[in-house]
Amino acid sequence: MRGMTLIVKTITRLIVGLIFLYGIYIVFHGHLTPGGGFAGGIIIAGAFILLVLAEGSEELSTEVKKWRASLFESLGIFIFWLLAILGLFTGSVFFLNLLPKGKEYHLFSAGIIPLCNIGIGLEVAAAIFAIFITFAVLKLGGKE
Amino acid sequence: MIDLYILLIFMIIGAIVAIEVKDLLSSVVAVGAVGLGLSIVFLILKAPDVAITQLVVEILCLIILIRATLKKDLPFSTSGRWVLNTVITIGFIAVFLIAAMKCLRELPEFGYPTMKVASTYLKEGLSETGATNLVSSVILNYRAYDTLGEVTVLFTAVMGVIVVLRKIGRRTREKLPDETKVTGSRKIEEK
Amino acid sequence: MIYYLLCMLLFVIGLYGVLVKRNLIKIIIGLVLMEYATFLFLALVGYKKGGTAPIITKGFEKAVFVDPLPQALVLTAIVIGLATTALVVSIAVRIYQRYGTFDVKEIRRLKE
Amino acid sequence: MMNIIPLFIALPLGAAFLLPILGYRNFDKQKTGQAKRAVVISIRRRRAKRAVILGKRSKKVPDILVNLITLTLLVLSLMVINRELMVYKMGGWEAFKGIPIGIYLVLDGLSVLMLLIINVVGFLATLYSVNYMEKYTDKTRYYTLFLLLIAGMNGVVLSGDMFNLFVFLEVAAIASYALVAFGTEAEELEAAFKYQVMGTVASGFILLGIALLYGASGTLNMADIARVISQQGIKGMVLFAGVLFITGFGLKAAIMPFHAWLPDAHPSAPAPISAMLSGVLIKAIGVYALVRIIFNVLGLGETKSILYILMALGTVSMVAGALLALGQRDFKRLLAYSSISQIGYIIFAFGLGTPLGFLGGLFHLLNHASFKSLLFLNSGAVVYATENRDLEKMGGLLERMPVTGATSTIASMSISGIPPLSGFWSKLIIIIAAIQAGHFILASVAVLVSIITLAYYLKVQRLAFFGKLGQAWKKTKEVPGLMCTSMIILSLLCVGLGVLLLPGIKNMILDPAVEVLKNGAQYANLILGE
Repeated sequence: MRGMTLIVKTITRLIVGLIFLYGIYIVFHGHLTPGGGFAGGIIIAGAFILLVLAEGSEELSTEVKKWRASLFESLGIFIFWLLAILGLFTGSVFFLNLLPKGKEYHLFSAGIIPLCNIGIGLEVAAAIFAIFITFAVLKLGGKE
Repeated sequence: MIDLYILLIFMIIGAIVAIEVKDLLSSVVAVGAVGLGLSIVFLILKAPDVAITQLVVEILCLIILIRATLKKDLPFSTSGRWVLNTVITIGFIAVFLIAAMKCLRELPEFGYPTMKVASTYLKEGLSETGATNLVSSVILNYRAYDTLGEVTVLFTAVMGVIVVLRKIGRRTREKLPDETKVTGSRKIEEK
Repeated sequence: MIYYLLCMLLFVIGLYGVLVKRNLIKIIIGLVLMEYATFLFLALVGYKKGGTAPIITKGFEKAVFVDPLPQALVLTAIVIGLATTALVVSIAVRIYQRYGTFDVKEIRRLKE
Repeated sequence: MMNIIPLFIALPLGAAFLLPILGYRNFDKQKTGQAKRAVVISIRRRRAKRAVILGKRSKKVPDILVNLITLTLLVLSLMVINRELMVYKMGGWEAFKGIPIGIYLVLDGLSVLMLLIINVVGFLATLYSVNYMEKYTDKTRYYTLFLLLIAGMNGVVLSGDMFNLFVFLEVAAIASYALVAFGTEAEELEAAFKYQVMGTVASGFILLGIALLYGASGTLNMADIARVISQQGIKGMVLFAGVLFITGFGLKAAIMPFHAWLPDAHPSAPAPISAMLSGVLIKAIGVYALVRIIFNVLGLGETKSILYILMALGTVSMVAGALLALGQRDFKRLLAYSSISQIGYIIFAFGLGTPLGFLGGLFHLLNHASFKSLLFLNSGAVVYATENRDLEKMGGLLERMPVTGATSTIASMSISGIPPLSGFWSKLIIIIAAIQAGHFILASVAVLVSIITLAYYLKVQRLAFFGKLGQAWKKTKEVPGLMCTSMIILSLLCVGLGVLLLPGIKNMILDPAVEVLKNGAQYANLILGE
């Protein structure tokens, strides 16, 4: 995929950080406001996708990118899985919300919910980016 | 709720356009319109979480679909429909709609859900989970196991996409790259 | 009742696209429309008249809320739908690479 | 003891999430190894070399890890045989005023039977894959998808919640779509596309049915839905949802009018996956889920119209599958059509609605898993050794491949119902049950189909393994040891499964499963308490 014009590139560089921050905000406040791991993760992935679309994918070593996205995806989902079986290790049930609930309406509350959101956010962002980059490097030729 | 009617009819028209229009790119764009309409419907139905997710997922779906259809020699969708097939399908659909109409009468009236389980979530949710976003408390606490499954589905799909789109799938005797060719054929001989 | 019926109509339009159209992308679009209809149905089932979004704000703890459970289900179903769409598009793209077309009539085995 | 239940899902999932990280290590080492060799600093070069060597050695790690995991699952599933009904409340959410608010996992007789089938065949298929999958690239991702498939199926059979069942059904289904397309040849891609379109339509129907039930009852727990349905008469809704579920799960199980994807999809997959799909998947996410929902949740076990629909669908797929199989030349395609026919037997037996019918259906389900997966593994072995699937071009392979030939003969005899083997007993029970229920014509149809089955398997044996050895196959050799091992174990199962009907053993595995179906809507009271 080729990159776009200078105007697009400049503006992209300006706003991509803001989009990224917004995604992180959505992920972290999932238990207080609408949003959460999924929406936030996709927004974070959107920041990267915008970057690739504007700059073009030829200069990137996409093979490495793909593997790295896949790695982060595995890590994110592994975090979530660990949180799930944490309950088993402490001798009770799967998916127990074992952290203290904290004070209502505060960022650090609701036990493992924010942590789960972070794991999901990482997984979803990496997953969406992996899907995108795999499609982006593909050459849509005619018959082989 | 007149706005809901308008949006639903807009979505149905969009769907018909998406199915019937010849140009593939236009049809993908029409699907995008339906998806964005759906996102607004979710807002009207007081589901902001779902609306946000639908919005971002819709954009992503569009990117993927447009990537698939963007090609200079765009093949126009041929309408090669056979009369018999269409008649059978429409007959089936008519039967389906009539049966659905009968059964939908037994649903509680629109706007008055039964909320057998959900009333517990509403009453106890904040004190039991500590999350003020009740949807979040449902997906990550009461039904967190579903969410594990959902994340797994996404993970599976990414694995699937990478697997399906890799360059060489099968090691046949001819297609082997040079260095593995030697070992590969040796392996076959050993057996 | 009418809302439910309109929603069923959307489902049926998607089904029609899948069964009758002879183009891979059109078939995928039909699938996407069917998914949308089921999401919509779930959201409609959970709506409560006069309710607000199920997010508690200070001072409004006792407000009337809509049903949060179908919303959670729709969230899950949306992500599943995205996953399905991504995979099916990747297969379609790969078929396009082999045959240079999305038309079912040109593709040997998909002819019925 | 209770904590065994989530392990069935957590173990394969954890391993599946871990495998790509291991794969990344290999990739990283190779990449840096190649890149840094250009840099002349000697220390780095040495390290890079070592990294490459390490990378080669750690290629075996996924093989060992995956086999260990599936072996553990097999042991776990043997441990849960003959236990009391267990209900596992996810996250420790107890019922609130008698209404279950969390997700329940339920382990009863029927789930135990399905767990056994899934994990036995799963273990043998992974054992077989170690050598077989050398023919394909990207083995690590193959294992990941395989484990996800197993986790999805375990999740489906253990779930006690409608929506949760749907989610895990999708995990298994999406993994299977990707696995069918694993070779990325034209034929495989087309089959996978057709399979996925049909599968997604089926999922749409199922989700719509679940949404309807939620709208009517306000709950998602299967037991709770069953209770609501028996308390308030929502007849029309239940029938409509029943038809939706029969369409949806019928598509997943490839019952006759919905079978179009199966003869393409099953032969296209790699052989161990064909064995999993035909032997297990269509039963776990098709037949099992259908039977569980129709009989236990919707309580339609007494409704004549639904039973007649099931019987009609079963008979049609039984007959048509067998007739279509008769005309096939492709080894794997013939097996796929035969699967449709045998699934027809199972659905027919459940449609009878009598305890003996349930027994026959469940026993045939178990047997079919053993011999059909064995036959697919055999066909894989033949393809592995000869790169050929056309029956007419084979011949006399028994001479060169004694293990494959012998095991496939056993499986063929079992599937066509030759007396001492397990297939005979299950067919006998189904036919007796049909006569008992007064369906003489259908019983004779079942006998007739059995004879046709014998005919086409005789054809397979005659063309492929007996007769004169073809000129091209003089140098063919038997497949490697691990592949032979899993085929031999499966053939022993084919011979020995008849044991399950002996009085002492029958009430350990088969009777509890029949009991579950016989209880029908009583299911609710067993799980929620009176």
